[in-house]
Amino acid sequence: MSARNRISASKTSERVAAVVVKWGFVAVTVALILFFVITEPSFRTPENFFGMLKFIAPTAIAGLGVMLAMTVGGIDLSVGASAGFAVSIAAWTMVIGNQVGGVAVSVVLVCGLLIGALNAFLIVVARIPDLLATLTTMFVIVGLKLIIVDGKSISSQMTLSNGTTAPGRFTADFLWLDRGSIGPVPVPVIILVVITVLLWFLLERTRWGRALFAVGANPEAARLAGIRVQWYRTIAYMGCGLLASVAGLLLAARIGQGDVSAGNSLLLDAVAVALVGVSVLGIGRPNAWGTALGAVLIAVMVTGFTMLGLPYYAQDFGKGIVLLIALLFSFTFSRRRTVVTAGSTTSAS
Amino acid sequence: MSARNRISASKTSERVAAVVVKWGFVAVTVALILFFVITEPSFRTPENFFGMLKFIAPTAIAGLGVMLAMTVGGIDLSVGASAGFAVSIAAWTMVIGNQVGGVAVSVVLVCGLLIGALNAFLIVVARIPDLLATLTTMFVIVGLKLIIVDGKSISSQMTLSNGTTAPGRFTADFLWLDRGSIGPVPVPVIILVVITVLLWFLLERTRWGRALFAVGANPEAARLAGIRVQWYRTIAYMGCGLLASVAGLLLAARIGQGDVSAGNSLLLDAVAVALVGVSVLGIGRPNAWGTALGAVLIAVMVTGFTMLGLPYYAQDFGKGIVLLIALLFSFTFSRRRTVVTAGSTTSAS
Amino acid sequence: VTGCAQSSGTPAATSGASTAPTASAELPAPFDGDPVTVALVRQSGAGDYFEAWGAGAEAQASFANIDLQVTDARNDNAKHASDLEQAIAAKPDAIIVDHGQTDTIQPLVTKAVEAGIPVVIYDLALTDSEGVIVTAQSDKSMAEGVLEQLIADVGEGAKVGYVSATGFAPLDRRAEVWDQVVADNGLDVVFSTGEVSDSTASDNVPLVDAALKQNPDVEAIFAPYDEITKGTVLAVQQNNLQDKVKVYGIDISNADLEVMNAEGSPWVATSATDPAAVGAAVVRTLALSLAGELDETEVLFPAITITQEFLAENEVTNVTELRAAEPSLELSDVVVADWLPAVSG
Amino acid sequence: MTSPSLNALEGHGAGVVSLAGVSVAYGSNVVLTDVSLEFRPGEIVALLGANGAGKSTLIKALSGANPRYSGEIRIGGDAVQLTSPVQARRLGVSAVHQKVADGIVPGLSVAENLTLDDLAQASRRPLRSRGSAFTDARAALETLGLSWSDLVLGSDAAGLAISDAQLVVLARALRGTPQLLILDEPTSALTAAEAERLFEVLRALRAKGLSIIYVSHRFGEIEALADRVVVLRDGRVQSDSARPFEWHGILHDMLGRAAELSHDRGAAQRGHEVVATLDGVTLLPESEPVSLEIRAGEVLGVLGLIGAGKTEIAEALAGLATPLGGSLTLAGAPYFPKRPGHAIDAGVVLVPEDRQRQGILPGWSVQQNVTVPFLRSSSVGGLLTKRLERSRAEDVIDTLSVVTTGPDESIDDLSGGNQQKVVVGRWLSAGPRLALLDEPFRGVDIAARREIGTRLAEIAAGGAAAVVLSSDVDEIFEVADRIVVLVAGRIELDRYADETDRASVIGAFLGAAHPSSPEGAPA
Ligand SMILES: Nc1ncnc2c1ncn2[C@@H]1O[C@H](COP(=O)(O)OP(=O)(O)OP(=O)(O)O)[C@@H](O)[C@H]1O
Ligand SMILES: Nc1ncnc2c1ncn2[C@@H]1O[C@H](COP(=O)(O)OP(=O)(O)OP(=O)(O)O)[C@@H](O)[C@H]1O
Ligand SMILES: [Mg+2]
Ligand SMILES: [Mg+2]
Repeated sequence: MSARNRISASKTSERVAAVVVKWGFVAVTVALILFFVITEPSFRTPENFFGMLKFIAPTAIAGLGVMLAMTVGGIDLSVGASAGFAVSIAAWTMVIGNQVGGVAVSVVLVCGLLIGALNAFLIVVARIPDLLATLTTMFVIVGLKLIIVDGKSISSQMTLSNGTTAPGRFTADFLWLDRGSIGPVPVPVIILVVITVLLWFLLERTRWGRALFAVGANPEAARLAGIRVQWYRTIAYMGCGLLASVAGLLLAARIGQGDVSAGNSLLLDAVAVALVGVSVLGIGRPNAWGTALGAVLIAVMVTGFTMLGLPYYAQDFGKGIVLLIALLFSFTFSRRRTVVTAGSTTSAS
Repeated sequence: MSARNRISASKTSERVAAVVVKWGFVAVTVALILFFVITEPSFRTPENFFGMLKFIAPTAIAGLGVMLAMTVGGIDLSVGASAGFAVSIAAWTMVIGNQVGGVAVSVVLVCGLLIGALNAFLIVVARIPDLLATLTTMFVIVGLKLIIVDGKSISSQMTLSNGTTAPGRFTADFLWLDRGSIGPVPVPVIILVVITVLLWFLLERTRWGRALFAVGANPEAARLAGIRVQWYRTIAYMGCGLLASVAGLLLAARIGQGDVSAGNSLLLDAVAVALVGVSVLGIGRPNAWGTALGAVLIAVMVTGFTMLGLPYYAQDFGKGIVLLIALLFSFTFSRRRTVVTAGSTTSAS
Repeated sequence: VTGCAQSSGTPAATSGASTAPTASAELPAPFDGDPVTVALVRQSGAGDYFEAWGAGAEAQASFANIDLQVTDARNDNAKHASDLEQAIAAKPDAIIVDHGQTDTIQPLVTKAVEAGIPVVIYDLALTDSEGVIVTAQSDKSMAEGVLEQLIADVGEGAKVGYVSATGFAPLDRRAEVWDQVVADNGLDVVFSTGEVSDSTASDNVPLVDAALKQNPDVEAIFAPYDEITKGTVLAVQQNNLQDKVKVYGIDISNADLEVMNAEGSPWVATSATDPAAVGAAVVRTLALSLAGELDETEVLFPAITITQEFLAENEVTNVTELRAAEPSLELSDVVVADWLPAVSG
Repeated sequence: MTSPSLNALEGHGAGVVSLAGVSVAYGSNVVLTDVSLEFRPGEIVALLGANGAGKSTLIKALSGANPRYSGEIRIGGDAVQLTSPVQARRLGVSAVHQKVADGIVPGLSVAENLTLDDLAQASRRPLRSRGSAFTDARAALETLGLSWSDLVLGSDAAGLAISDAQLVVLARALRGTPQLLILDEPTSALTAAEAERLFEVLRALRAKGLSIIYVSHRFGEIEALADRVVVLRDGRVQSDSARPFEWHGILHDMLGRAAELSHDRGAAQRGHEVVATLDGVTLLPESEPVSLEIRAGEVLGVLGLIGAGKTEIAEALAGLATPLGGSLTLAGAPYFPKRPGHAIDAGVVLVPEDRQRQGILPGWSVQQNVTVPFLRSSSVGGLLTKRLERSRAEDVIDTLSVVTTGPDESIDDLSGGNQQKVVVGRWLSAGPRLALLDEPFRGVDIAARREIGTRLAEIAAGGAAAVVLSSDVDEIFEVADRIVVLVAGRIELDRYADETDRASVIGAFLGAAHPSSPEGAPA
């Protein structure tokens, strides 16, 4: 048993630093929430609380997708495009294809998996670096979507190229995805929570989750340990595509038509949220709760700043500054590398 | 040389593969140019040739900035924001501050260096991972710009808050940055070529360039080799900020007013161009000519597709497909895996 | 609220400072007590047009003792829906919805009306506007006005180009007028291009540039959105075609006026409302309705066509001067009351 | 040379692993040619060969890590095509590869790293509880006689010192009781005591009927452990001999020329001029200050266990870290190197202990790896000069006989030992005033070790000082004129090599560390 264990010898100051790193980001979020709760009466209503979560749910879900790609050491820049694709495809299926919501959901989810598979193919088989591969997919998917819908937003009663009126419309069951609620909890919030819990469980509690991390942290070690590296990377990108299309479904249900510009603004926020998730809670690797928390912070800022009456551009600035403070807590005040000497001496002798 | 040294005797097949990897991307570009030259008479005029280069110059220059950040193993997501900041600041200096073009250029370049220094500070001193740090800077800079200009485009003759009319305007010397030409060659093209040559020379021929790459390849080994790692990373980010602001100057001179939306769409193209640059010519690391060539490919595609009469959304698709083909040549058919280090997501701990 | 102080640089407030109108009567109920809370739910507040529109609305609101709670979806329709939903949940005294997609906003407007909240919409097409006050600047009249000028300038059967994008409601409405005019006058459309992006003005330059290289003989270009118009003008100048090609745009701002007035500018005519005046008029419509003094349920703000010559003759270089030269832009006799003069301009 | 294949016909019994005509090529470069061998149960086979001979390549083929081999591999009589590490392990072949970094997943806990294979096993329950991982991890450590606290098991494996990381990888390989265990230089990152413990484990496994392939450049270990010695040279089996080993012949087979196993350095040189001093320097947080004189004209060997503070001495002098207390001098003047550049400018160079992390620029050519610390002297007015770069690189390749296609080959394609030669060679090529070498012999073959030793002696003779820091007694005796033994940040002994003997050095070295240790000196 080693006596030279630096972890056990950590000083109080180090422990304080560790607490700051672990909870600093959470503290910033809580402080901001408290501030708005005190200054803005309309902030503290339950409607607002669920409203914020509902508003951020698509971003958070897309962010969770990016997070999944990050577990295997990659990133996915096509999530915004995939979500936008989902919006148009859902609209196309229901409005022009005259199908019910369930069919639209299935079609969209399959498309999401296919986009994920395309990314995986480019990265795993064609060996194109993830940033480049997913950037390319982004262009292709956006272009494909616009070609499919002729660059137009699909709405009910629109005139088709053959002069007839589109037969279908967004069905009520589909719109329920956004407008429904179970008790006081809106459906998108429930979906977000379920996905977060599932991903947390998958990543932290199952061997598949640990294998995903192993692939991301050291693919060669994972390969030598017999983990099917390529398979796990494929799964991660397909999962990411699936989550992006779920985000798109929620957007489609919210917008109620096949808005061509939907999803455009999703990418940067989704990536930001996933990156922030890495640092939140001092975990230092992609994780589900951190990502969700990062999304909540953005929602709180956007809502709170709006209530304060700040113009949109001051909100950008505020977002940057708050992000900065949170990052300073997570990185700058954290100790450098922890050295563990597990015990180079043997115990038996 | 020792007798025990191995001899390399590469087979023909390997040599063919190497040629494909080295020239595949160039071949795609040339093929595309030839196609347009043959099908579109107006494509083959010298005006169009210089026009394309002129149009892509800001993107290419910002891409060269990203490339510089990539040499030290980082990335810069704030280039678009920095360029936009430069546009507004240039307009502010001339129109509201009533200064001449030279002053505006100096102010803008200093701002670019300061933004670069901010990025460097966050990454080097505050130890925030580059993707996160530059994303934060992006938000802060965009917000700051809009606060400075009250969210408005600055144009000459605009009425100021005190009821007077703005005293200045974009001066002719400043506009010369876009509208001037030396012989048949427009000024932006000259600036682009000069910057490309300088960067190529710096990176490939001088010891400072080698040191930058060493920092990117293995910072710890570079530090032990006596290279001032933090210093070189600072330099790279400041250089990137400077180049982004040069891109912004060209945009400002082109638009001729302080368009608030300028620069917004620069980021993705700049990153794409820098990433593509890594793979072009089979070099496998960030490089100046590859980046410039990537930019030219984008210009050729946009111009050619427009002449073919494709709507803008079909162009996105085309861009994606051509990019894909080029990437397949560079990565999939290459024997060795190219290492693209573009941004770390997790902390050093 | 705070935006008011910061918007002092806008033409609206400046004019307010110079020709400060005063009310000739006390504010009636409900404006005579605590501030009336109104949610202004905007699809976008970015860009010169929307900036000025918002500033006008704010100026008028503070005059009428209205606390304007502004949300800006930044062209994200999903956020627009969320904003409206949250606005309804906050139970304000009234809601103004600025722009938006029909299918997105319709159910929420219905919800608001059912919740008893007065709703005013601006430039938004509803399928069911029962109980809603509709205001609009008429895209149709704007496009018709400027295209009339185009036909007058180049005649029937001319070679023309079109730079716009699809998928954006106002642009789609202008496109309908364009298609009609093309058909009626036998125009020869030699190219159609254009896009709306995060940097619309500069991103359209290469597209139009390529189109012009291919069709240098085009006589007129219709670019029905000022950001696109600016990009088009740059491309024309870049090809040295400003003497041969005329550009027709829509909308007006200080920045646009600078471009139109520039030496040899090809931008010969535009059709416009004064966004600040319109923003203020929308707020006035709401105020009159809350005070029970509004009779109509639909208010349209007329557009005027402005030509380069008009600007030169009247030496107009910015929006303030334009307003002076063309007072009808100020909408000073549209939806006003003795207690509620037009404040924006 | 004795031929073991007399028993080949009996080799159809269970547990025999045999290779017939196995070849491996990287691209067009054939590095393993027609290798035929047999490994029987209850046998430890030492695989020897110079750096770049193809040992690791052979092991990768045999363990499924490189499926692109030609020829036949039989396990227990059945011909198999090895396609992946999992499959190899299922067939009873388990390997510990040369690069420890290839075996550790940072970000996962130490316990998870110990049980990493479970992640790939479909038979395992998908749910991972912390408790069961810890139990499994403890069981794995038990095979090496180790017992680590939960705190250590639960912490991030990224923080493991290299020797502990090596133990993790070893413990993992021993799980699930393989038939054939392959160890590629397992002791290069272990201390003598840990190595000795490993040997006991290996002997016990042999008694249980395992066959073991053991790669090492340390002949003492092989003499103590192996039943057979197989020598590879240039990718071919050169000889295959049983006990008693005839070392002279084995060395000749390895190197293609005569060489001696033991190396007589002759009289220890005594330097006089003091180059650098440590004055009251505190090496470790809780240790007393030490003082040390480093003299020109002699090679100083600092011997100490891992954690004794050797690296701290080197880092202080090379400007990597400021010592906790005390001061330094160089050439009689106070010396405060704030960063490695200062030290290099002052003629103080350091060969770092972790080649992969601190030494090599991956993806770069041999030449660029050689010149990276000397960019200024390789350039004229900032412009890099190809000629200067090339001559320096060729110089390094020649003096240390680096096996490579030339200065332009990627460093990644060199064998481990040759990479180490490049790193050592580049630092010595500068004509330093003080050369510090932290564990410089990791993975280098006997010939290269001699060459490095000779270079150090030359450097010392040329009026400079050389310091070798090592945890291996043999290495220290081979190169050092003067020996300093460091224990827990304290100097326990400081003698010229010819004024002391192995017994007292080992006594100082181990005695203080294990006051009650029953173990003898490592072989
Ligand atoms: N990935 C690779 N690509 C090309 N050549 C390689 C590659 N890996 C190894 N080689 C070459 O194969 C030869 C054998 O290497 P190998 O690693 O098997 O040597 P080794 O006997 O294990 O040496 P050491 O004692 O230094 O570990 C070397 O010449 C090496 O340069
Ligand atoms: N008191 C200590 N507590 C915990 N860890 C320690 C302590 N002293 C040293 N270490 C760690 O042990 C490792 C080796 O220590 P150090 O570098 O001082 O030893 P060394 O004698 O150079 O050993 P070697 O170079 O053989 O690893 C380092 O990672 C160091 O940080
Ligand atoms: Mg080896
Ligand atoms: Mg050490």
